[in-house]
Amino acid sequence: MADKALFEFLTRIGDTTLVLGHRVSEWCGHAPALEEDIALANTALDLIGHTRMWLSRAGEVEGKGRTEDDLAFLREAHEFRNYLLVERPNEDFAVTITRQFLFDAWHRLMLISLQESSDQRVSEIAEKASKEVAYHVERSTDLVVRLGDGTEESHRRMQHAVDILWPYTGELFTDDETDRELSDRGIIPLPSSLEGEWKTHVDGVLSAATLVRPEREYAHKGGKAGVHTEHLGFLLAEMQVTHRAHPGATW
Amino acid sequence: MADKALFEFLTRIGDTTLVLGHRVSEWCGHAPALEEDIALANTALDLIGHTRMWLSRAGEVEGKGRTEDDLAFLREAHEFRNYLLVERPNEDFAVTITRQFLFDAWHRLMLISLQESSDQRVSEIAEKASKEVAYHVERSTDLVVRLGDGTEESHRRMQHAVDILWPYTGELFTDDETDRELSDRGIIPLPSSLEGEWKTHVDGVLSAATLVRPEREYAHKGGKAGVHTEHLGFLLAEMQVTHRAHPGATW
Amino acid sequence: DPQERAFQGRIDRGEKIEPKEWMPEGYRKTLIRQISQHAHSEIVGQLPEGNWITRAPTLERKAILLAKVQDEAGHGLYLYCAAETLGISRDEMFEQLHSGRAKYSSIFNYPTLSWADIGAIGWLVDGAAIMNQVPLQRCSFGPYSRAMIRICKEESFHQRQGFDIMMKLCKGTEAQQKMAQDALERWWWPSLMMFGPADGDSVHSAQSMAWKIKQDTNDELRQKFVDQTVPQADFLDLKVPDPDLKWNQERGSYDFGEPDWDEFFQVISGNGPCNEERLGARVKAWDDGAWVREGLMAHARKHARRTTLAAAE
Amino acid sequence: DPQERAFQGRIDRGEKIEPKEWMPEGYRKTLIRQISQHAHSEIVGQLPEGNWITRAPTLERKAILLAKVQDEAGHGLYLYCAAETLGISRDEMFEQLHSGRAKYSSIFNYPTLSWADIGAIGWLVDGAAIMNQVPLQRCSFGPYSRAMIRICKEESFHQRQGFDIMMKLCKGTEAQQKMAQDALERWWWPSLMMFGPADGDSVHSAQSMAWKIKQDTNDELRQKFVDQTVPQADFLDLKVPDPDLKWNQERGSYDFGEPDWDEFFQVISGNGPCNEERLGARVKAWDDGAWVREGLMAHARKHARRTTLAAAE
Repeated sequence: MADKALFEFLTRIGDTTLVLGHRVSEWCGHAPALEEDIALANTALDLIGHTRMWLSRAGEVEGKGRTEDDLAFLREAHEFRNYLLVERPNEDFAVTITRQFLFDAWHRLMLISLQESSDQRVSEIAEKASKEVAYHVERSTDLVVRLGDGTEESHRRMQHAVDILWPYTGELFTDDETDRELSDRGIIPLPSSLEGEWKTHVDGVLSAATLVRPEREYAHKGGKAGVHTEHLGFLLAEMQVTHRAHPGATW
Repeated sequence: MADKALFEFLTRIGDTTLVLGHRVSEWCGHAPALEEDIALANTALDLIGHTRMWLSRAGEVEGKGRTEDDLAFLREAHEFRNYLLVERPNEDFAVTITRQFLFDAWHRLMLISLQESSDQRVSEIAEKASKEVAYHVERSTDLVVRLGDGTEESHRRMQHAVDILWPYTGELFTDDETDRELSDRGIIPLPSSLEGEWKTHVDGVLSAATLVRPEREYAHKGGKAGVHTEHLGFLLAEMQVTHRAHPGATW
Repeated sequence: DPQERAFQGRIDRGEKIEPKEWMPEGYRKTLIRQISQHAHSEIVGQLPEGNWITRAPTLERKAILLAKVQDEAGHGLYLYCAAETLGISRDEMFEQLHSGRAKYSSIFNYPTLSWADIGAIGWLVDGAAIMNQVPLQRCSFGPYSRAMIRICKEESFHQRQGFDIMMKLCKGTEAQQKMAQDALERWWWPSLMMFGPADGDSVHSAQSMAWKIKQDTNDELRQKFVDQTVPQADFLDLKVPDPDLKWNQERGSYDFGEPDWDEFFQVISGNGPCNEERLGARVKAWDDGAWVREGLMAHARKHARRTTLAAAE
Repeated sequence: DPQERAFQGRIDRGEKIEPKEWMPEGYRKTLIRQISQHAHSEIVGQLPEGNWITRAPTLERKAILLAKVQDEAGHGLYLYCAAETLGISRDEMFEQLHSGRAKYSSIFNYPTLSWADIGAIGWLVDGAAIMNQVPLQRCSFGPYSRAMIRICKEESFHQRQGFDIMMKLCKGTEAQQKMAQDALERWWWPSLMMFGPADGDSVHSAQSMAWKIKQDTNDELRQKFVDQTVPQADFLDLKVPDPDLKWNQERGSYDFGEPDWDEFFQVISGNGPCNEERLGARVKAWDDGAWVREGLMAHARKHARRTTLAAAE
């Protein structure tokens, strides 16, 4: 393979936006307010747009002729490289928005850094995606603050969301061999290098939201290596069903 | 095709037990009491057992070499012939048990009648299945009575279940051309001929359960002709995913 | 009544009526009913299509469908705003929808059972909607007219996308072609019913036409739709499920069969395949979202109080 | 204490202790802890396997898996009954499970990620369980011993079914073989950890051995398991993920590497991949089922009252 490490990275980020886009799209027509229906659909749309760029590029880098759709619809769960955080179920609006916030804060920093990538295509995609993600982070930050510091119930739900999602954030900042190789080549930042700024941002927002960051240090890991939670298989069964039921068809 | 009408009937009954078996199996490990975990798994197991007999036979009758698994895992929603009642989601235990009761009461009568079928294989399968179904109907009848006439909450939930499921029972007693042909040939009873006895049984049980049969006469239809509810597609996506992801594999 | 006559005069001269201006109560009520019903249809209409977002067959189709459903929510928003100018709040309209007092287009009580249904909805349902809506761009009520101009542009875009889905299917595998034919068969009659009952059985019509809230009769629009759509079906090599359908050389139009009005009135009265599901989903979304709306309002109140306190220091 | 000495004498002679007979409090407590933990493991163990019932690749495999999960619930039932003879109720045991005070086998905190995991669980996890349980058939406490005899029979049936799944996969397509290898890699170490910490770090062991509640040490059982399983992996043409694994001619046994005990203690203390999911699912099932259990009890009370009234007439 032309560039195994780069392919790996491109599926990590592309699968992550794909899976999160799927989760967010599950809200369509079921959001707490009409404005939220629109905003959630818009976020999902942006993420699917990013996915198309990342996975198309992954297919090119791999050089086996796989398209964005081959990668999205014809791989099994263990071939997916998304972070575990984004496959967590929506549960309620609190979990959905908190997941989005924790992710957006990382996504923004990652994309800013990727704009400096030595790989031209990576930097171009990052630049395009950055504009939308700047808006995502603004929106989810705002909602976290307002719902954290809202009613007693909204506060309780938001704190619960932070508590259950927190153990899935550590994975965003782990470095492995692929990361180190690509970082040495100037293509991506070391994930661990983003942690400080992320924590500063998150801590500030949580504090404005009167929410408490959990003490617990334990981090679930595995997504980057294809070891997922039990949720991903069900998500993919649904996502891939139409494509798989009609092998070779065009749409 | 050797016997299109018979094939049609065999998929109607086989798909019905398959889909209901799937729904019931969704409870595994999540039932309200350990005894119910066991009983629900047992019911699902029986239904999947019946499915295997019906669909294997359907494949033989069709004469194109399709196996029970080809029929279960490689057809799309519009090719399924199950009644709509059995694809209704589990929701809570009240809906699950009420759905089971309304179905079991029909299933028992249908199988009793099919034991007299002029088609030897149909009558053999019906005889085998009858013994298990006699137990199913006893169990679901008993639970409907106990929960209908239990607490205020259990009564309320059971009445709600009867109300929302009732419009899906009418389809069990509709006759179409296939039914008329097979009935003329002595292979199956006319579905409509089972309605009287079914209603007597159901009315008796509902009354013992202090539950009220809804007045509403409207009946949802379509399952027998392959026009389903939106639920079936999702159910099949999950049911078929492993099989479809590995075309031609043996397990 | 001279005021009413003057009002009618303005309408007859083609003037637009604006929210703050005098209008007869009947005009206001009719518009509120019609605009809110239209808004509800956009909102409920998210559900049948939203049902296939997670199962779209390619990423591009997924993105297009997401954008479309987002547009529909946006249309809902314009329309609720237009209705609000008539003195009803969005929450009141929701309440009417959730309690079953307000209607939405009965077409959305049919299920989407395959990917082809997404094509068929774009092609037929949006096609019929546009047929209904184009004249509404000239509606006498200003805000409604302006909302419709914006909406119609997006709708015709959606319709082309729907037709494009159908084209791909009809040029595709045998299974895809069957899927397309099956979708046409299930959506054809419900689409014809979108224009409402036959003229003879239609209430509200005459007054609405005089007020230029409505400009064509149900049957006229239905005929237009058939005349436009049948050649498209021919082009797709799909068979319209109407044995009575044939070209009438004399009229320069298609003759076609009678929809099953029994089914129509059943669906309208709550007995469609998905009435309970659709309304149930909206009510659940609303109820489950109560804590979010309350949380946001509570925060806004706190924030306002803090700002006031800060200003007072 | 002569009573304790007499008790120990009976055990040493191989007599069975029955529920109504005198026993030391420590013996009773140890058994309650062990039997209920075992029962909880059967119940929680339904979840990882139940996760694949709806996605089983053939109807036959679906039926076999359903039967297996049903058996596990049945084992739970025998074991709760055996524990109840020691003076604790099933509801109390559930309460201990749900509050996190009682443990269940940590193996069930790992996810089932492919169909091969169902094979691997049958082969490895049931294999390890049988290794643990066979000696328990000779346990000094009668009800537990009898429950284990029944359970072991079914478990070895399950193990064969699991191995059969693995065989089919290993003779199957390349994707199936990879799936099998991947499952072995994920389940191997957790299976070795099922025998508990190394003998040096194991509490409770000496007393339990004297009481014949336990008959082999953790390390002895672990060695037995490795010696039995490695040749099976070879037969399947699968590679055990242990670089230190090799046949030791002298000992007539395999040498093998050290499990990651850090991970073990993490999982035990709540930080496994699925701890929250598993316990959460059981608590939810219990809470959601409260109205059912209350309904059934209310009916029973009404029924009893009616029967009494009828008898009094």
